[in-house]
Amino acid sequence: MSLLNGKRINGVTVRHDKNTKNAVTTPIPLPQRVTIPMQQHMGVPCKPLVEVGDRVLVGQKIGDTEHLFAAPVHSSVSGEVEALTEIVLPGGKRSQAVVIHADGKQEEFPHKTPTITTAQDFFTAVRRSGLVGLGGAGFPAHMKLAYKDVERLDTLVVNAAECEPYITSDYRTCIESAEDVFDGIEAVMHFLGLTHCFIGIEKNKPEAIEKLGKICKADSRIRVVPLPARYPQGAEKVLIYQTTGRTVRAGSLPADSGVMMQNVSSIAFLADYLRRGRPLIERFITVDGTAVERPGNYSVPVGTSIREVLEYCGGFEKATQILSGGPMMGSAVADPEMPVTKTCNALLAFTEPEDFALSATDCIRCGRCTAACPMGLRPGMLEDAYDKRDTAQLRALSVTLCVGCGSCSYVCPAGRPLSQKNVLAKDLLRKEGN
Amino acid sequence: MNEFVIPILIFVALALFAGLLLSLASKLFAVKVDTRITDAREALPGANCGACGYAGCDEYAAAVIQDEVSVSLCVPGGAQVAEKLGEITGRKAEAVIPPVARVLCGGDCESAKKAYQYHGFQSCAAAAGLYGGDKSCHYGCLGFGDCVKACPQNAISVENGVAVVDPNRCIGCLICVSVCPKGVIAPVERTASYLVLCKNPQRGKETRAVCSAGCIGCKKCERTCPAGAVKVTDGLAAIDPTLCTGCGSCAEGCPVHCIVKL
Amino acid sequence: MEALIVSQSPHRHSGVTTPVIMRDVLIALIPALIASVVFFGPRALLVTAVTTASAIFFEYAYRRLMHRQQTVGDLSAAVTGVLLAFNLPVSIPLWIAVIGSFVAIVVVKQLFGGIGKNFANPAITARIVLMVSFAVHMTNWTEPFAYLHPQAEAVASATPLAVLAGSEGTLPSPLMLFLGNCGGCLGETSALALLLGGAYLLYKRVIRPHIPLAYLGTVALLTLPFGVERMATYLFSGGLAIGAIFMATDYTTSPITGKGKIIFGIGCGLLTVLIRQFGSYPEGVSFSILLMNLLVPYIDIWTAPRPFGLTRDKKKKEKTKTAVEGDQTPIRPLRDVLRPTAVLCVVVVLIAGALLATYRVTRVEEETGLTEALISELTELVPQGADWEELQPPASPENATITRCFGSSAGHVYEVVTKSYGGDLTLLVGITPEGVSGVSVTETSDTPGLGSKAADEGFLSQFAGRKGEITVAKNKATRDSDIVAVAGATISSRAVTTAVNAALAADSELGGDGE
Amino acid sequence: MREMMIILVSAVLVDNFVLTKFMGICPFLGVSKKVDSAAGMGVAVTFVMVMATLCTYPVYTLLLVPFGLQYLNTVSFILIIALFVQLVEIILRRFVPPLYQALGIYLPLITTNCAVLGVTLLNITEEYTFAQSVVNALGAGIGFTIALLLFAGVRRRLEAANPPKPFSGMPITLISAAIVSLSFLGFSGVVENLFG
Amino acid sequence: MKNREIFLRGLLKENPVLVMLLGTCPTLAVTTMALNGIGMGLATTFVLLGSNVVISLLKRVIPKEVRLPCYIVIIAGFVTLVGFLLERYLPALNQALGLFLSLITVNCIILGRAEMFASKNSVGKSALDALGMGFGFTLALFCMGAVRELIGAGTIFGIDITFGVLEPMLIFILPAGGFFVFGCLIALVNRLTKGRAAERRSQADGCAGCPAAGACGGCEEVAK
Repeated sequence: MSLLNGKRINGVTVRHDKNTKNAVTTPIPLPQRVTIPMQQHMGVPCKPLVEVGDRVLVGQKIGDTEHLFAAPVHSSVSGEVEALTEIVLPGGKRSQAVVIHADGKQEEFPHKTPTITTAQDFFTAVRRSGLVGLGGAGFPAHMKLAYKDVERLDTLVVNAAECEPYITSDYRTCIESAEDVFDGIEAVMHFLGLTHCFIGIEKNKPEAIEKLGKICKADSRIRVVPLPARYPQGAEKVLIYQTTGRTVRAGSLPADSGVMMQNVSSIAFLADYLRRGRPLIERFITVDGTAVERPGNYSVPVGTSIREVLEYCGGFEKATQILSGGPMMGSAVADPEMPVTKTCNALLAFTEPEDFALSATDCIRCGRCTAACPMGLRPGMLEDAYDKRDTAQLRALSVTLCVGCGSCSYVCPAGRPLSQKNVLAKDLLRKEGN
Repeated sequence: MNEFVIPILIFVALALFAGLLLSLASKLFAVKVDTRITDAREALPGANCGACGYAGCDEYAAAVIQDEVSVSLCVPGGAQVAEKLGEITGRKAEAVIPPVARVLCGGDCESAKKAYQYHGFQSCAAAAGLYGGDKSCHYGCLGFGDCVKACPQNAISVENGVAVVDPNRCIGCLICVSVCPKGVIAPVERTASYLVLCKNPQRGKETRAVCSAGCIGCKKCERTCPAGAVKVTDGLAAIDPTLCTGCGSCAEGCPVHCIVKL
Repeated sequence: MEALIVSQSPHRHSGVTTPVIMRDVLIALIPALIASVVFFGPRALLVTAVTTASAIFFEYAYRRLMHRQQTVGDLSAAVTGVLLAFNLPVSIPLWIAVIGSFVAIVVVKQLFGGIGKNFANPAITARIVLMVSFAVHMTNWTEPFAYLHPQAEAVASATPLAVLAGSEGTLPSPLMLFLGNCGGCLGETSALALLLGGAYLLYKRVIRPHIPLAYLGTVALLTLPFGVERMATYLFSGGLAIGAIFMATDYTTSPITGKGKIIFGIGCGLLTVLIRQFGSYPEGVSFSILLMNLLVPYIDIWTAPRPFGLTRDKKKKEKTKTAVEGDQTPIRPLRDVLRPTAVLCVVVVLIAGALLATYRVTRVEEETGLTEALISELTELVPQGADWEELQPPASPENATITRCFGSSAGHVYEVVTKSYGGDLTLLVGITPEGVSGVSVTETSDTPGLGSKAADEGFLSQFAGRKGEITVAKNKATRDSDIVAVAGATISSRAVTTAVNAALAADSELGGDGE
Repeated sequence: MREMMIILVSAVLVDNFVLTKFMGICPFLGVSKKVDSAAGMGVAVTFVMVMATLCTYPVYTLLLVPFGLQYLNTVSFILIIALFVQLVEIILRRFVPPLYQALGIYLPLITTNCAVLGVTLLNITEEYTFAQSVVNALGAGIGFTIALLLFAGVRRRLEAANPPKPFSGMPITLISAAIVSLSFLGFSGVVENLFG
Repeated sequence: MKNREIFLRGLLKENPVLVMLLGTCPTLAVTTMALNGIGMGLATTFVLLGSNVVISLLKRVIPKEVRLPCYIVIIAGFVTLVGFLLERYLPALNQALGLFLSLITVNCIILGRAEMFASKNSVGKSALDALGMGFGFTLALFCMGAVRELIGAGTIFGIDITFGVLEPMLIFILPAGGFFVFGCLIALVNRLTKGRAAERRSQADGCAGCPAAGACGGCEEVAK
């Protein structure tokens, strides 16, 4: 971590495994059908606007809700609505989904390029584009713009750190659509009246740093900040601190300290949307892992089943574990028929899970977890407090600050499920009404 | 002689000084303490199980005396604690028969199918966080023993993948009901003789696909029950203990044998 | 394609597990093991093997007996075994080493619940238990390379620390000390081997440098005023090297955060110097580490890391002013005040009266001077001495004071008080015309097990029949006026001798031998 | 002055009242569960020890010795201590409730505390002067408090330990006390040499 | 309760030292030798018997305000009595017990039994209870003394049984050994009485076991 702005933030060194660095993003063949879930974002689920039998075009809105805290969903194929089913989301909740049978014509819906003059227009345009945080969190992008006193925002931080192993989709965005990134930054800074912008990229991506640096030289307000390759560099509070030196106080939003953070792919998509008005209907994902014969970066229409994508890359038969996202924070896939959603930035298939032989033994108080935690918490004591269901102690140790990066479980010599229990501890506090 | 008298005099003086000082002080500075609270606290079992809804016996004792709260809230204490509290506060003790906690799921390892191989750590709450648990049926007991750890009376054990409650150990504090992430544990009257071990409201075809011991809502039990105690509401049978005569015809009739004699 | 494997994130692990760490520690201990075999011969290997094997066996047996998950696989028992072996002299009887392993593994670690649950360092505590229980065996140092010429009878040499603390012996040069060519426990002498091991541990990130640097730094700083050469001797002698690198850095018994480790190291350094400089035990390392182990819970609280972005909001101390109103019932004089006081008086008077009466009955004539017990003791020291009477104690020499003197038909007995290692030492010295007829120690505050050894008959009987000035020799009596000091307790032995000499001088001054 | 220091430091470290002289073990084991209750008990015991010495020493030298009643010292000392402790408790309960809340509950425990009576009797057997016995009482109290706080820290660690069933509770606490008293052995001999 | 029950209870089921955890100070301090253990045990039994009898005699007479001082003076009286007897007839034991002889006054067992039993029961029962508790105490001290002496000094009642082969571990004579043996003995008793003692003892930690429970007001804090 750069020592220039004071406190060194904890973290762990993780093997990068960026094998698909140089794989150019290529589209996969059109699937026969797609299943578009109504809940692909954090917030209120959408309601389907189409019935069985309707004909939909590519990019046509098929689900929305009047709530602000939601992102509309659009069809990624042209075809006929086959069925309205239900799928189980990774967190265990269920969500409605629209199954569309693709007719292969891929007829585009007549998109209008949005005309934007005021910040409010910009806000409604972004909401209409269906854009959510593409880093994996899925926070509706426009919500960050709808902050109560937007004037306090003065800085945009672009997250291109991509500290998860294997994933290179953001890296490819920096290389393949660097101009879009620049235009996107200019648009955001223009409409929100921001004064400067930082792009955080880990040092293990020199070409991206050099390319973006060259392009962004045009605007002096933008600065590319190379950061040490140390997990979890991409965590929101960590990256903001490393690039702008501002500490986001506990329990407050980044916007409270005048900063807005966006993933580099979100910014690139925003630029493309402002030009063509085409909503978010496809994702650039990295497909890799020990079971995949043809690892690489692919652009996949939202709703394609995971099985189809992996079969195309020759990684389905031998896979015993499939992850959606990276090995550190990604979620394991239970049903391969589950569709690829807006928030998925990678699919990894393994012949055998990496931490297969691990079984939990007694904690030896070695302090490695405390040294690894970027949020300065004490995972060992948090686990004790959770085992005793001692909510007062959990609050005293501020478990709510845990960002779930998994560094503690990664380094624990006894293989104890530390970050896993923090998730349950936060549920316990929420159930008790913290 | 004086060698005998003088020490005695010294001690008399000392005793006088002590006696006077002490009795005066204890009288002048006495402090009023409501002894009834301490008596009430003595009467309570002291397990701090919280079944009465208060954070432990001390609070419940104070509540009984000061806020005139009902004397028969102490479930583990049962009737006899209620009586004692009644005497102390002079209020009548209503009879209280604690319910029994029951796990409404019969889907053990053989009958229930698994959606995936769970490799996380042994906790229902943890497994429930991954697609609702490793069982294909979303309403069944996951069998990782969160309730076993939480039960103060060690009345619950996991047998063949499903949690089972031992009725004579269960004191009806119902801590397990709130701990279970799948909400599959429910209070059942102690007098009930038959029980439907399933909570899956899905239609027969879907239930049968995920578990061979799940209630498929075929309404056979509803028809065969002479006392009309069984009612099938949206795909799930339920027995009303007050009407049930314990004849057991519903149990024989059930094609999937998910109705069990207690 | 059967069901996929699903678990919570993260799905990757660093690979560094407890057995891997403990294996690295064992590897780091190999240089010290080689050094111990080089300096002290193959028996060092035997002692290490026995200690480690018994440590592993005790852990295995305990876990089986208590039906608990078997943890022998994590090699922590092996590490404790080896470390304990390095804290024992090479000449240690094997059964004591096995007792040491039992104490370390069962009592200090497993009884508390196994790895991670004990608050005291097993090897250090076991060393102290053995040091206190079998002081002689634990302080029986052998010279390096003594095993090469087995026929020479084993000569007990003093460790550099003991020499520093006062007993005679040549002080090896700091270089020799650094290499390990000096007396001491089998694994602790060679600082070079230990530093090599320490470097390996630092490289493999098994330990962090905070504790060793803070510990050795503090000791160096505190001993610098005595001169660099003296500081080097201090640093490389005794158990400091093994203590700072291997013992103090034991995960379970040292603080978690970096700041905490530094405080821990400084604390250990201070205590080590304090105990080595002033304490009665020559080796201060084990005590200082154990004492700091006790403070670890508090250090962990003081140096807890502050969560990111959490500003220190002053905890508002809610003042619960529970007003307590007095019980204003009127004081009924008779019932409330007089009756209790009267009862108390009666009780006290009764008791005091009874005691007075019984005291008068069982009064023991407290005549000053000689009770039967004292007379029996005196005749023990001066056989056939009869009709004892107390005399005026003669003038006492400068290093001892003669508090009482008794004369009898056959000789005199002098009660002498002199300063010894742990404090005052009082003796009764019987002197007859033939010379010293008997010596008995009435009160010693020397270290139990070490200095107190100078009070048993074996050592005191050497004084019998001596007339002239008595001198103390280390191992063999070279001059005829010599007596052999107790191994490891030279200071106490010398104190007893000065007392006897003082008695002899006082007796001759009293006009020859008794009438 | 040197004499005072020796008494003070030896009472605190070397022959610590709890760990080497074995006095006051009951409250030592009972109250050291929580750090603040340990501190409360420590302060209360030190306060009572010093006050008890202030009361008992003059009674002994002025009343008992002239009349040759030394053998009655136990009875009179314990009477005075009991009287004193109960008085303090009553006054505290009435006038300073928060302090009573924190300290008061330990006061009755102190009357039956061997250390308090032990200190007063020790002052007599060691033939200390009045000033020396007060210093000794102070040292004893501080030593008691240090041992209590040290042990409270250890017991915090014990909460995480899981000893076998028969050893859980008091036996494991006693074994920890054994290790703590072992560490205090290290201080033997330090006092005399420290002050020359 | 039948009389025999009162007496037997004191020996093992409710042994004052190993179960109720009272009187730990003398138990650790004096038991370096089995003989001292027995001596202390008998002296305490004598005082306990005397004080229990006298207190149960006077139980209606002594008013609430001065209860504690009266009890303590009675107990101290008996202790001094024992002191005279020992000084006169067993000087060696007196020398060995030393300060702890007069510390019997504050021994938690005596005040505890006085508060909890003697002040509520008849003289006969109190005497029996005193004997039961006294012998229980002596038994416990004897065990402690025997173990510490055997391992620590290799002697039984002073007779050397190591025949020069076995070497005693001196640590058992030191305070550390005392704590350790005491802990192991309690664990043994827990094991024997199969946990029943464990429940009562966990209470013993709290107010119920504390001798001054009667005298002190709200003692919930101490329990927690």
